[in-house]
Amino acid sequence: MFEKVLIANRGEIALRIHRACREMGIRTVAVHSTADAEAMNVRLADESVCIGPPPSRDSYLNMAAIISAATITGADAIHPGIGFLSENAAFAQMVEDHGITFIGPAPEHLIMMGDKVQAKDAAKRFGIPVVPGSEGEITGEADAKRIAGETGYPVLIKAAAGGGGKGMRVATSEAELMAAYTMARTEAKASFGNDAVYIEKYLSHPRHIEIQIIGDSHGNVVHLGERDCSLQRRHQKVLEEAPSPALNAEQRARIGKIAADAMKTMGYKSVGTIEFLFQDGEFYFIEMNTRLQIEHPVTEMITGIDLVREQIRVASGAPLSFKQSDVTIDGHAIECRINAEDPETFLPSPGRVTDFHAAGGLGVRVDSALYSGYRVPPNYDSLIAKLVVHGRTRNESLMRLRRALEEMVIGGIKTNIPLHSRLIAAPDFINGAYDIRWLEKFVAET
Amino acid sequence: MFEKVLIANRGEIALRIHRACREMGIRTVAVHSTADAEAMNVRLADESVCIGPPPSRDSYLNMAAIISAATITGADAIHPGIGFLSENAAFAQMVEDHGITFIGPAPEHLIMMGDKVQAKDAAKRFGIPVVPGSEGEITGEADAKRIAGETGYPVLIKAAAGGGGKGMRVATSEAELMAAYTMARTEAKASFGNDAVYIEKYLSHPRHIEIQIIGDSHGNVVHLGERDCSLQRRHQKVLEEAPSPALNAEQRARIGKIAADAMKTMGYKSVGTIEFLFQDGEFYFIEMNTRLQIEHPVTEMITGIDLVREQIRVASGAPLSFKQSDVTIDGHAIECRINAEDPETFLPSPGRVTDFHAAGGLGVRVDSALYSGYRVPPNYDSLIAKLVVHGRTRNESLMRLRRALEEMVIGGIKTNIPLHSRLIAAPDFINGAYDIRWLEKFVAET
Amino acid sequence: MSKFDVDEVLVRKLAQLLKDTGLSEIEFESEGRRIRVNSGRISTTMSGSMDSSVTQVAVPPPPVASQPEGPPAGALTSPMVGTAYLAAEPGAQPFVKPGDRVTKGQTVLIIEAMKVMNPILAPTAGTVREVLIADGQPVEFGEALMIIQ
Amino acid sequence: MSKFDVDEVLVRKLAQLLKDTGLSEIEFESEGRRIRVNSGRISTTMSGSMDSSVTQVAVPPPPVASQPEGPPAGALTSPMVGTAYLAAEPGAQPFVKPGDRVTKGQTVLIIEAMKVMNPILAPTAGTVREVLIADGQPVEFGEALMIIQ
Repeated sequence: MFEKVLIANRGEIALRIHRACREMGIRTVAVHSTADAEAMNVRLADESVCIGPPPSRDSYLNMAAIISAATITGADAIHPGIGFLSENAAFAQMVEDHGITFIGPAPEHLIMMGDKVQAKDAAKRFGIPVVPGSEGEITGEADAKRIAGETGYPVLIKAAAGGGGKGMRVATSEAELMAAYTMARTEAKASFGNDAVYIEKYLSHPRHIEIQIIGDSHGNVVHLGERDCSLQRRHQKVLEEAPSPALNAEQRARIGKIAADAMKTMGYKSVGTIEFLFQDGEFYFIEMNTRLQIEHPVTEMITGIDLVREQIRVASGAPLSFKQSDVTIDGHAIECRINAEDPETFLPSPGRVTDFHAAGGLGVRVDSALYSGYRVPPNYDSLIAKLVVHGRTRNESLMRLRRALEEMVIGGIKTNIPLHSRLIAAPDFINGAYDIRWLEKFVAET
Repeated sequence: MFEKVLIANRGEIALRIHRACREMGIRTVAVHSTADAEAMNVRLADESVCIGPPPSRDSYLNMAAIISAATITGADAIHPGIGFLSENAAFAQMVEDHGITFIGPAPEHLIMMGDKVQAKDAAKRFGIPVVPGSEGEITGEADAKRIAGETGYPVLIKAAAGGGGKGMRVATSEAELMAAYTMARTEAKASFGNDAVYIEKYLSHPRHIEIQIIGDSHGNVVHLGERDCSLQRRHQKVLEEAPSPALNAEQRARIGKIAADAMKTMGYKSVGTIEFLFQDGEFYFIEMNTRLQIEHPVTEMITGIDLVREQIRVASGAPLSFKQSDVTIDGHAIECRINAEDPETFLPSPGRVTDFHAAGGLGVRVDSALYSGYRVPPNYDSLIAKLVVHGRTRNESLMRLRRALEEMVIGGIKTNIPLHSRLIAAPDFINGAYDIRWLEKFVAET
Repeated sequence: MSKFDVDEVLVRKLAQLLKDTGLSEIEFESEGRRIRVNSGRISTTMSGSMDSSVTQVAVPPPPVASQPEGPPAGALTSPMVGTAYLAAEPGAQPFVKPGDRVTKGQTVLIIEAMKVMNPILAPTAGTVREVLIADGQPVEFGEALMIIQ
Repeated sequence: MSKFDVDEVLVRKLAQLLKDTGLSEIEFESEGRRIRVNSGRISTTMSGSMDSSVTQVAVPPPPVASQPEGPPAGALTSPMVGTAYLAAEPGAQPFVKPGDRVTKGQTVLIIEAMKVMNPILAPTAGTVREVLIADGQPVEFGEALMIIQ
């Protein structure tokens, strides 16, 4: 097992990883920008190294600085966390080249799943159902017309290098196709410096269902059931729950096995998530995240498995501590992402947190690096806390979430707690009757 | 189910009960003394009533004020919490006489278990193993000599009305017996206005093991395994864990069945705890607590059962929501009682809490009514927070507890957090090798 | 945190004190609030610029939980939890009404607790300035019932 | 918390004390409460400096998270994370030592990062006042290396 792990991230996820390391008796190194000198994970770490100024490109994306920090502190592994360099194959390779373990999948798997077109091809090869559409990049207008016709309208035009909704356009008929095709390419070029786009079937009322998997370096892969992340705004997840109110045991077992078998074939050896659109009983591959997910606690609450601990164990070469038959889904869990933003306008609200009081008691978990007096820097994303509840039934966890939201106090800055309170009181949500477009409508209407 | 419950208690346990009520959709009434006007449970309650000045006898022990508060607010049930009036049969009766449900056992069971001699007789009748000794009150010096002789030295002389270690004396030989007998009687008279004492076998290295049971009004009784509460100072529990490192599955099943069967015979219909001394594989009845226990979260963490929710359900006449066969023990849990006291001198340390930051993350639960700026009043006991951790193994929860204690911040007052940190680092504790006298020695030596 | 405002009554009282005592200045601080009144009498003897001022400095209060206001002066507070009645029986004349003079020990209202009627007596002789509760209203311990001065 | 109000009796008592003793000012503080009375008499004798009635009140600082100290004046801070070397190779003469004059752009030390030796140049001409790190010491971004003035 590792002696010392460098955590190349910030905020609540850096703290989450620190906690796992402390509980495994592993010493931690926090790296931070000058803006995060007072962060809780920095204060709690065994050692800390300032790696650069506030802008991410000069600090949390500064590979040289991070690897130098690992060298001077003698860390034997680097955990990249979520975002930043976590899916950067070049970084993973550089880390390994310096004789340090990268706590994540092999670089080739980061490359494979990092490009949407490659990823879709791989998914098909491994027997994962995909959204029908173009085999790869659209070669031109004629090609676009033909494929859209075969796929059947409405169709979605998507940037190959895309993400976060950039370079995405819907065409409901051939009349709209060309305009959408051109706009998508222009946006793709602007956002990713690459105007390659592809076409796929557009689903009108899908849910976002993702399967958590974990593999080790001994060929074992296990799936830990799904998470329902359909509640999104601008393609950002807002609230996640598991099990999904829309899946039955047969569907769960089927898609779980497909995902796990695919990862076995692929030889995947870390935590990962395969995201699907789910509509009318069918699953369609969206993409694979070759890293930990922000919403991983939802799965931890219903399986009792510490995903970060297990991720570190397998990275050290240890085999998985459980088999598929050991995994049981117990009760129901919900996570609210609490952001430093205006609940009406969604504008970021950085600044000093005058009061922080976390909800407590039975079945409540708060993952947050906030403390009273902490300044939320304006340089990074607005996620400041994750409120997670667990109950024996979905209704029990809904009731628990309601009372936990009443107890949360975050003073001095605006947060989206009021949005969550309204959201969980909405009949559609209480009935589990929502798709990936529901939240946008809800926000627009209320 | 109840519409509105009055919570006749204060501090973290009042908040614990409020949470259970909120999650069941039951409205809450907080009653409080003038010293607790700013308490968190008062702020969160649907309604609050000030029932008197700071001294408990005028507020939290003021039956008339509490019942009047229930009357004017239209509460249909009263939860007495822990301590104060929770085991007061006269109060329970008075509540019922006013057509309000007392959330607890029947008054006759409060009476039966409220007197040590009666309780021991009852335990024997119900087949619960007791410490050998006098059948009842010692009638005089000759009687004392004879019984001590039959029981075998060392013997313990105990006040019949006793508790908290008052009126307790050990005699290791007949030479010491008379002095001990006289002292115990004098102390008993002084402390309880009743000099009745009895004699029992003195155990040299017992553990304190208690069995959690719950019954309903339909004749069902289930046990939820044990808690090991051997770590005590001045007969006050400091840290509790479950399962006990000292029990095996056979012993657990045996004593659990004995306890549950006894409660069935007795017709007990609420939560309750039967406390035992455990030495050399044998259990000896100490007493029964006919109420919720402070350390109930330890059992909740390993069984996944919300004891307060279930206690309220059965009080409303509903049957238990689970059978004995549904109860499974999952992993290991430990609770640290965090007191506002000097960790060296154990002197109370009331006052203003300048900073409060609860530990968070996976497997950590904090039950506390503290908040930054709250004033811990000097009028009541010093328990201010319960830090509870759960892990898949005892070692996992020990590691988790260590890192959680590192994260807890309680500023402005002294707490016993440093004692807990030292305690969990002690090899004997890590090995689970401790009895009810271990902590006193540990404190004296370090 | 309370609104930033000057207690006019207090200032007038201090001004009167300055006049009566011939003091030039009184400064008083308590619980993070500070007030200073200056008669400016000094400044008349010299450069008239100096502030003949009233300054109330709001020192940021320590982040303690806001305490409830104490009862008003002359307030009769409830000694128990219960239901307050202003008359001996429904429809009867109230024991007292604003403006009435009361003698010490006179019953001014009744509080019912646990089906027992408890007469509440005037603590001092005086005039009933205000009745703060309605007939049949539930009251808690320490709640202000009426003002007798 | 007691209502914010002045003890009138106390003020009158202090005023009397001023008169009797001929003092110009009495300030009294106890348990977070403070009172100061000033007769203004002093001004008649002295050039009317108002500061006889000016008092500093320590306002508690807001509870912000303590910020890290900035680097000292003239400090050369590290532009990168790495290992600092004061000489070109083990055993060689250091690039500079305290007291040396340096020209702008002169190499004053080396920081090794990712097996690359990065020369660190003097930002300005001046004198090396102090070398703040040891040879072979790991340094983080923004860490003060030496002072050149």
